[in-house]
Amino acid sequence: MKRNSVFAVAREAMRQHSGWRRTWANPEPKKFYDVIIIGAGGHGLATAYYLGKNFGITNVAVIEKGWLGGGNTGRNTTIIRSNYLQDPSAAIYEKARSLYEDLSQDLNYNVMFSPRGVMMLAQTQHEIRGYQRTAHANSLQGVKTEFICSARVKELCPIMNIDGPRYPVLGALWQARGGSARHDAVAWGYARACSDMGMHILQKTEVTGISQKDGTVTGVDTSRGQIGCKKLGMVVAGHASVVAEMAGFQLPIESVPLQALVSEPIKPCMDVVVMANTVHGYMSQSDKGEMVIGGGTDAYNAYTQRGSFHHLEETVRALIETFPMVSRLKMLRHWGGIVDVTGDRSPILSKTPLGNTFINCGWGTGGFKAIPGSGWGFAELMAKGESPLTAEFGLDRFRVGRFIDESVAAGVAH
Amino acid sequence: MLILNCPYCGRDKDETELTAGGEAHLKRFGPGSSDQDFEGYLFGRANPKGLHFERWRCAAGCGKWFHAARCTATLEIFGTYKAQTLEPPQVIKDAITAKRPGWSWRNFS
Amino acid sequence: MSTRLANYGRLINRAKAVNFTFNGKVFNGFEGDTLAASLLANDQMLIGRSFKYHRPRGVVASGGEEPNALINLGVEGHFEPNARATTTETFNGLTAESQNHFPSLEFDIGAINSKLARFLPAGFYYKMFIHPRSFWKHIYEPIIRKSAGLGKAPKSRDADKYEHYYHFCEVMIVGGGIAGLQAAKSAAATGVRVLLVEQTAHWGGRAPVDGVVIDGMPAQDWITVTLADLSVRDNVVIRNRTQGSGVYDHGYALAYERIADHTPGDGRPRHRLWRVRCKQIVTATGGIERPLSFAGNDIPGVMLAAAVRDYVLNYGVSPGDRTVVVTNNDDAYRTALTLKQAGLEVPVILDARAEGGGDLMGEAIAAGIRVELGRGIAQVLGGKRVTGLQICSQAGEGAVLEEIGCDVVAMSGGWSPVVHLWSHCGGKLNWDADQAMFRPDPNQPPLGADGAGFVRVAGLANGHLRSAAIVADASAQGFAAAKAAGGTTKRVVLAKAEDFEELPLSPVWLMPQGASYKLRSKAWLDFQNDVKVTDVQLAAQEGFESVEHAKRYTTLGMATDQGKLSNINGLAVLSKSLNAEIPDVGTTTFRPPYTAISMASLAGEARGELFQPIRKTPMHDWHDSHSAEWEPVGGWRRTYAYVRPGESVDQAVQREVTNTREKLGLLDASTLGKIVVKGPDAGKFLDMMYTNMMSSLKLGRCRYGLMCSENGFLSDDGVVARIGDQTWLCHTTSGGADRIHAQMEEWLQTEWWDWNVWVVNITEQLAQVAVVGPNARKVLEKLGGMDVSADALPFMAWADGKLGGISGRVYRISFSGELSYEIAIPANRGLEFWEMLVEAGAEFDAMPYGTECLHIMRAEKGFIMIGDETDGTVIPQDLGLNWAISKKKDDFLGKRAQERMFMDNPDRWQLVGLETLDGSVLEDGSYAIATGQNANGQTNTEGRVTSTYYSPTLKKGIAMGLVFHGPERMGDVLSFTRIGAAPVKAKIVSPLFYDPEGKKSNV
Amino acid sequence: MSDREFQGYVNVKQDTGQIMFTLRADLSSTKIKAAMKLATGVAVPKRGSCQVVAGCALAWMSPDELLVMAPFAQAEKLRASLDAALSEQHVLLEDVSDARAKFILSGTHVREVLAKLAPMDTHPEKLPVGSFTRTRFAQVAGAVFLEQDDLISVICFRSVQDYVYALFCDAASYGSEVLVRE
Ligand SMILES: Cc1cc2nc3c(=O)[nH]c(=O)nc-3n(C[C@H](O)[C@H](O)[C@H](O)COP(=O)(O)OP(=O)(O)OC[C@H]3O[C@@H](n4cnc5c(N)ncnc54)[C@H](O)[C@@H]3O)c2cc1C
Ligand SMILES: NC(=O)c1ccc[n+]([C@@H]2O[C@H](COP(=O)([O-])OP(=O)(O)OC[C@H]3O[C@@H](n4cnc5c(N)ncnc54)[C@H](O)[C@@H]3O)[C@@H](O)[C@H]2O)c1
Ligand SMILES: Cc1cc2nc3c(=O)[nH]c(=O)nc-3n(C[C@H](O)[C@H](O)[C@H](O)COP(=O)(O)O)c2cc1C
Ligand SMILES: [Zn+2]
Repeated sequence: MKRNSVFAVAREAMRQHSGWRRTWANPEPKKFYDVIIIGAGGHGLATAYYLGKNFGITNVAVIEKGWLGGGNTGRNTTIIRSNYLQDPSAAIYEKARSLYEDLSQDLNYNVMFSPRGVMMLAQTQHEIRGYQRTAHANSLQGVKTEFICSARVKELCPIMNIDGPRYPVLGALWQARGGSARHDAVAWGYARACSDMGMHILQKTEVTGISQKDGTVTGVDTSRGQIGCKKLGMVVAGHASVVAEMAGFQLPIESVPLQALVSEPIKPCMDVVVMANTVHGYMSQSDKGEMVIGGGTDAYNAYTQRGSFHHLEETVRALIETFPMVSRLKMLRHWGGIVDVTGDRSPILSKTPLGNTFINCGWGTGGFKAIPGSGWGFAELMAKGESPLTAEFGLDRFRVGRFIDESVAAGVAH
Repeated sequence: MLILNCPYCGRDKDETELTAGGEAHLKRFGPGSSDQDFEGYLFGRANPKGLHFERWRCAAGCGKWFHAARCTATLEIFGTYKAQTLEPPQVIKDAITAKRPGWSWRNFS
Repeated sequence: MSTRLANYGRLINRAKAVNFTFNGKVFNGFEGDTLAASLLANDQMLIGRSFKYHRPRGVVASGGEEPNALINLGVEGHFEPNARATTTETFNGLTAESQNHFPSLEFDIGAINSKLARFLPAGFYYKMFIHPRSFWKHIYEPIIRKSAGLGKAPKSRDADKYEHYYHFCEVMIVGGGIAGLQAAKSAAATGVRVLLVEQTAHWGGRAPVDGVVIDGMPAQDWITVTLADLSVRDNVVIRNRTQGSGVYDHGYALAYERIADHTPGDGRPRHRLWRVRCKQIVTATGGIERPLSFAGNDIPGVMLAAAVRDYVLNYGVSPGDRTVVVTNNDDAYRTALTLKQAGLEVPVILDARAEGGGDLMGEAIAAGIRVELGRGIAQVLGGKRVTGLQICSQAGEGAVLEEIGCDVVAMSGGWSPVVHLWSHCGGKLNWDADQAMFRPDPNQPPLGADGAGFVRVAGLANGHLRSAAIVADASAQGFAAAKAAGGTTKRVVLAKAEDFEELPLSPVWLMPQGASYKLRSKAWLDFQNDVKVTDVQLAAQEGFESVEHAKRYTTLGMATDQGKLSNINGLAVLSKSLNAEIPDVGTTTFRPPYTAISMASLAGEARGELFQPIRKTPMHDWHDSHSAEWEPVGGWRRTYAYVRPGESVDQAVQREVTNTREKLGLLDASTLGKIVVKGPDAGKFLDMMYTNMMSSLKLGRCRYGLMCSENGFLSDDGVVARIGDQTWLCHTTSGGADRIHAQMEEWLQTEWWDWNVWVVNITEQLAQVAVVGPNARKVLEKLGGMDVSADALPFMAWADGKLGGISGRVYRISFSGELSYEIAIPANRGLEFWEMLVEAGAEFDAMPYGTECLHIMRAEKGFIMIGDETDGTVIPQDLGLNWAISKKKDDFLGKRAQERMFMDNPDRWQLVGLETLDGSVLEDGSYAIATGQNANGQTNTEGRVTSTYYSPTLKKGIAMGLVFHGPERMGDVLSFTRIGAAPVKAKIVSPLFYDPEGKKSNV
Repeated sequence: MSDREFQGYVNVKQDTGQIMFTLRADLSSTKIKAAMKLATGVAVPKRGSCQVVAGCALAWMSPDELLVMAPFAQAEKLRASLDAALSEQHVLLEDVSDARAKFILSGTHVREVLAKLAPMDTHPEKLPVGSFTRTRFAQVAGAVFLEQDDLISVICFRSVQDYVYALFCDAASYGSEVLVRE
């Protein structure tokens, strides 16, 4: 594969860009792979990438029913942060965040990781205490965060209304090296790198069944025929329960729509990512100028990638209260994804009741930021049977009562 | 934006007047039950892509809990019924069969 | 030059001139103009700059599909960026500014990007700026970000008002063209309720400009008659300036009414968002004309053919003196004929079809217009304005046959039905190869609650191009919708329309067919986002084969027009590159809103005062007028502290604590949840709800109780009083009342429905005041009316009676460790009672106190607080509350959960008191540092602070926390984190810091 | 509570002259029905409606809940007769007069003002005079009683009465007429 660089672009500019090759191959499926990953979202692709890069496992297929990156990876609000409260979460999200720092170089593909800073507003006494607690926890977890005062909030984000009157901003948890990235490019960059290693990304190929022998997986049925494998990773987010059922087990997961919207593009006016959990809305400005806005999930199961309209109304009213200028903008487009929410709102990276079969799901409303770390840890789990990054995220926790509950820090988890 | 008919007050209720309550017909397991049963009760969820039975409360309304048979993929409603039952009533089952012959959900079919 | 004609202008009122400014210059127009029409009338063709290359941009369309003519509209509280000049009605005093240029519209430095275009192909970001790493953050990204966006960011607060409206009907019809009007007529005749919305200020759509005749009348007359007919019907609601914005599940639809955009400041709401619920929707949304892809098609002066016609006929504006028409279909001939009739020059019609068109072509030739068949445009000439063009053969590679001068190019690539609303909720499309368009597939409609289709499409939107077919289709669709929605009449209302015979178009996706790379790299698809034919081809070459990938890689169709002009052409280029059929490549997903709608309309009335309800206690206003520092608690506002002049909030809190401990404090406790539980099975029920045994509580007595979730975690606490043989009153936390009440109802309705228990939430019926401190009894005795002595009313008892003439219930309970009474009185007398206490208490040094004082006092006593000591992961056992967990009961909510391995575990952190060695206050949320690190390199911990305060009573920092094996480690010293400072040492002590024997409360 | 009034294109007025009781009881029981009729002189209303006799109103809240409303003057007498009539039954009767606030909307366009805030079909055929229903006004729960075609009473919780009053005043303000039915 041709290396990307400014020189490559300049050279190609002189010959009508005729030298650019495919970003990833479009191969025919083989009969058998050492590892099959179901789901070519960010997590599936990153898993495949680190299987190859860290463990030399390259006879891998990533099977995708639609177009790669078209699931939640392609429709999220791209907030990246690692200021989580609980140790296991902080570990995997910080691993991810630190990998994001060098991802463009590692993949030779600009994923536009933009550490512009993420702030989570404290608008009640309770939130102040929650975020201060997180700041303390982070200081021991190797995660750089700080609790900042409202004057500093205003300085970092001048368009914000910090005076209330309803919910004056009392301070914020600030992670300066949090930010965002170009979501599609993350999927494309990983896909390109996987394809380079000879892995197969099989798009428009739906897994419809899972075959097993003596309690161990042997392969998958797909819309393009049967494909065998030694090990299987299920990384299908909103469809986790559907695929798990093919393998004969049930998950502590509910699939619900989560929505986002963008405004029309305006000149830069906001350099940071802001999450306001009391009023429930969050916003950042993309490199193109739209305000990217998200809010809450639907309360009932659905697989529609749409969601109910009133959530958008709630989100927008919250944002107008927080950023009065939003009132005079227009909503350009809104859309939804299907997020996989677990019983304790934390992800599952685990062995399963089926032999040689692993599952990575439950990232719910907040897994984009985790993609590199999750891929790293899950690849290790699949290759070696265990990983310190994933150890606490096993399915067993729901049976024994060992939850990883992040909601305690007054937070939503985007 | 769902609209469901509340079987108690008889009104068509907008989704924003209702509270969703998750999967219906879960059996409660208390002290003495196995870890597995208890885990299933608290966390194991059918979460199907298709026909589902779920609980709703007529929150900004008569306040009553009721059940709905709904498709999670098309959002079609097959019927709503009162919550004081361990199993969907036959009329609901028939209504589903008319549209989705051969259906099954957990132990019901 | 573009100018106002002396004739024509069916939509303008020449008697009413209006003045407006553009970039500071004063222009005039007429009432009824759109801003685009007014600007063109003043020869202002250049209106803005494109997104990426800052290319000059002028008006290309005449409606909501406009990608180019976007402006900063209005000032201050009425400012709006990215307003479309084509859908902005001109009014007196309007101010507009062009966007996305520096320093000026005419001279824009950013236009250098255009010169660099070849270095900035689709996806160039992804391939560049990779090395060195730090350059991205510090150099590249800031530059990219700086050039982002189009309109200015608004600065002032919105000065307008907005509202919502819920509308119910059987049939909603979107689009007020002849199809929509006819569908409405047909549906209305069945008697069902019909809502008809039209986004523009005018009815009738394209028909009047296209010379259609219906029922023997000119279209305009038919429209007038039809509207009159509809307006008098009770069952019809019609609205113009109202866009059908989105179609959602179960017959929900949004309509966006722009009430006062053209009359700002007249006191009416600016926008109204209609939240429609209907049984059937008919979308009669017409069509959008397609541009053609030829080099230079983005130069100002290149316009859609129908738009050129609209400007002439609707507004009496001629976009130019010499217009070349380029087309692949008959409809554009109408434009040539119109221009000719208006006395303007049409040097040539270039028809890409080798065989040409039908009757309309004949008319054009008869009118003396030169028609060239099989011809196209090699390249348009000009910079900020068209100056001419080069003609080539459509079949060739662009060899120039002739150069011709002109100032407008009217292009038409055929029509695409507006299928957006059909598609929003899942309606599928068919490819109609003959007409080269996507049309709704009637067999795959969006499905409603009953599983049947609930959207139908009528007219041009349904793929019918000829008026006869359009009105026939509309009659049928309107009728079918009404029938499906319960309409009863059997009569279909028919109409008959006539227009010219037309020959089919011949699809042209690239002009000329074999255009060279150089030409293709100047052939625009997405005018706003600067996506050219070569960009889509590059995407295909690089493997972005899915149309969704190509969209995201090139940004095609992601601009403010959402690809209304560009998508179909881009899609065709993509399919060609992939050697695939157009329907196999498919479209991108259509998402609401149809065109952008104001954020403010989404919020509706919920702004300012009405942003969210504030729950107020009966004494709220008193607190407000006594300098309460507010704290939001579960929808309520509670007083955090009453800050006196010259005091800091902290000082106020200290004062309140000391005064309450030493003298007398008054707390408004009205927000406390109060739930009455009654019935033969009420005791049994409460034994399930609480971890304690409540059935055994004696009449007249109170007991502190705990509630857990089924998952075992502590969720609420409060005092329960037995107030009757079968009746209990449960107090909950302020934030918990509604939740606990709902949970009780839920268990009773869905699990134990055979138990005889009634529950009523009486939280708001009662005001509650805590009278706390050594002087508490004195002040109550002063009020008089009942015996509140220790004998008559011992600790943890309650009694009914009168105090100061007001009936109430008095509880001897204490959350502060002081002598304390909580008194519940009817809410309507709450304020009176409170003021009475303040007055009577004056001689005992009564002072009101707030929540922070309450928190400190309870912490001094080691009482837990839900939300501080608990966070959803804590079980009562962690907090040393085993005494409140009944061992006798077989079952209660959370019992089974607490038996699981990780709950029934001695290693769980447990509640202790903490005291720093130096008396300082531990930081909120601080963690106790243990030795070593875990497998992920994180420092180990052995506990954390749950509450921490400076105790004015003990004059030092006190804290509570959860610590590994804490209660067994009394006296151990731990090291606690501080932010930005070295850890601090604290000793494990009993959490009972103050009056451990409880002597003060039990007097 | 205050007596406040706003004149817009619909009039909004607070009504503080009412007492209210909540009754939890099985409304399908004939004993309960008889007892209520005896105590109040009003028949237990049908689902979704409210019955008024001589100023005393019984409103259907749910299959096991009634709202009893009467003028202040009748408070003590009514309470006594209710207690007496229901003493043998498994019921829960609570005074909620202070927990609720009531507003009266009057004018030709009352339904329209209601429709700005409540997600329900206010067409006279769907919500005839005599209807009583619980719903939502913007962000809070409430109840609606269609007393007459041009007179609606709305009931909400006491703590949010200022919000609800402001909501209706805003919706009724001149200039914001929708006039779907003129
Ligand atoms: C609106 C929205 C906003 C969000 N905002 C944020 C945010 O700001 N920050 C953040 O960190 N996270 C955010 N998230 C969450 C984040 O998007 C997800 O957690 C993350 O993208 C999940 O990635 P994934 O690879 O697991 O799943 P996906 O990207 O969904 O990939 C799963 C893939 O599996 C495929 N698949 C499913 N079933 C099958 C089958 N049977 N056969 C083959 N393939 C199959 C799907 O087609 C899909 O491509 C947001 C999510 C949404 C919806
Ligand atoms: N012969 C041809 O090639 C050709 C091509 C195009 C148009 N036409 C003519 O156009 C007319 C088509 O009639 P029609 O009624 O189907 O379409 P129309 O375009 O005349 O009317 C559609 C109406 O819907 C409105 N609309 C569109 N989207 C809307 C939305 N989301 N919300 C509210 N309003 C919306 C438009 O403003 C327009 O007034 C006929 O007169 C036909 O002759 C002919
Ligand atoms: C971070 C982000 C920014 C986006 N910006 C735009 C935008 O500028 N214009 C646009 O049309 N869509 C934008 N979208 C939305 C996409 O067009 C699309 O709706 C979304 O990826 C979901 O896909 P779908 O609508 O095809 O289902 C954006 C999406 C994301 C996640
Ligand atoms: Zn109901």
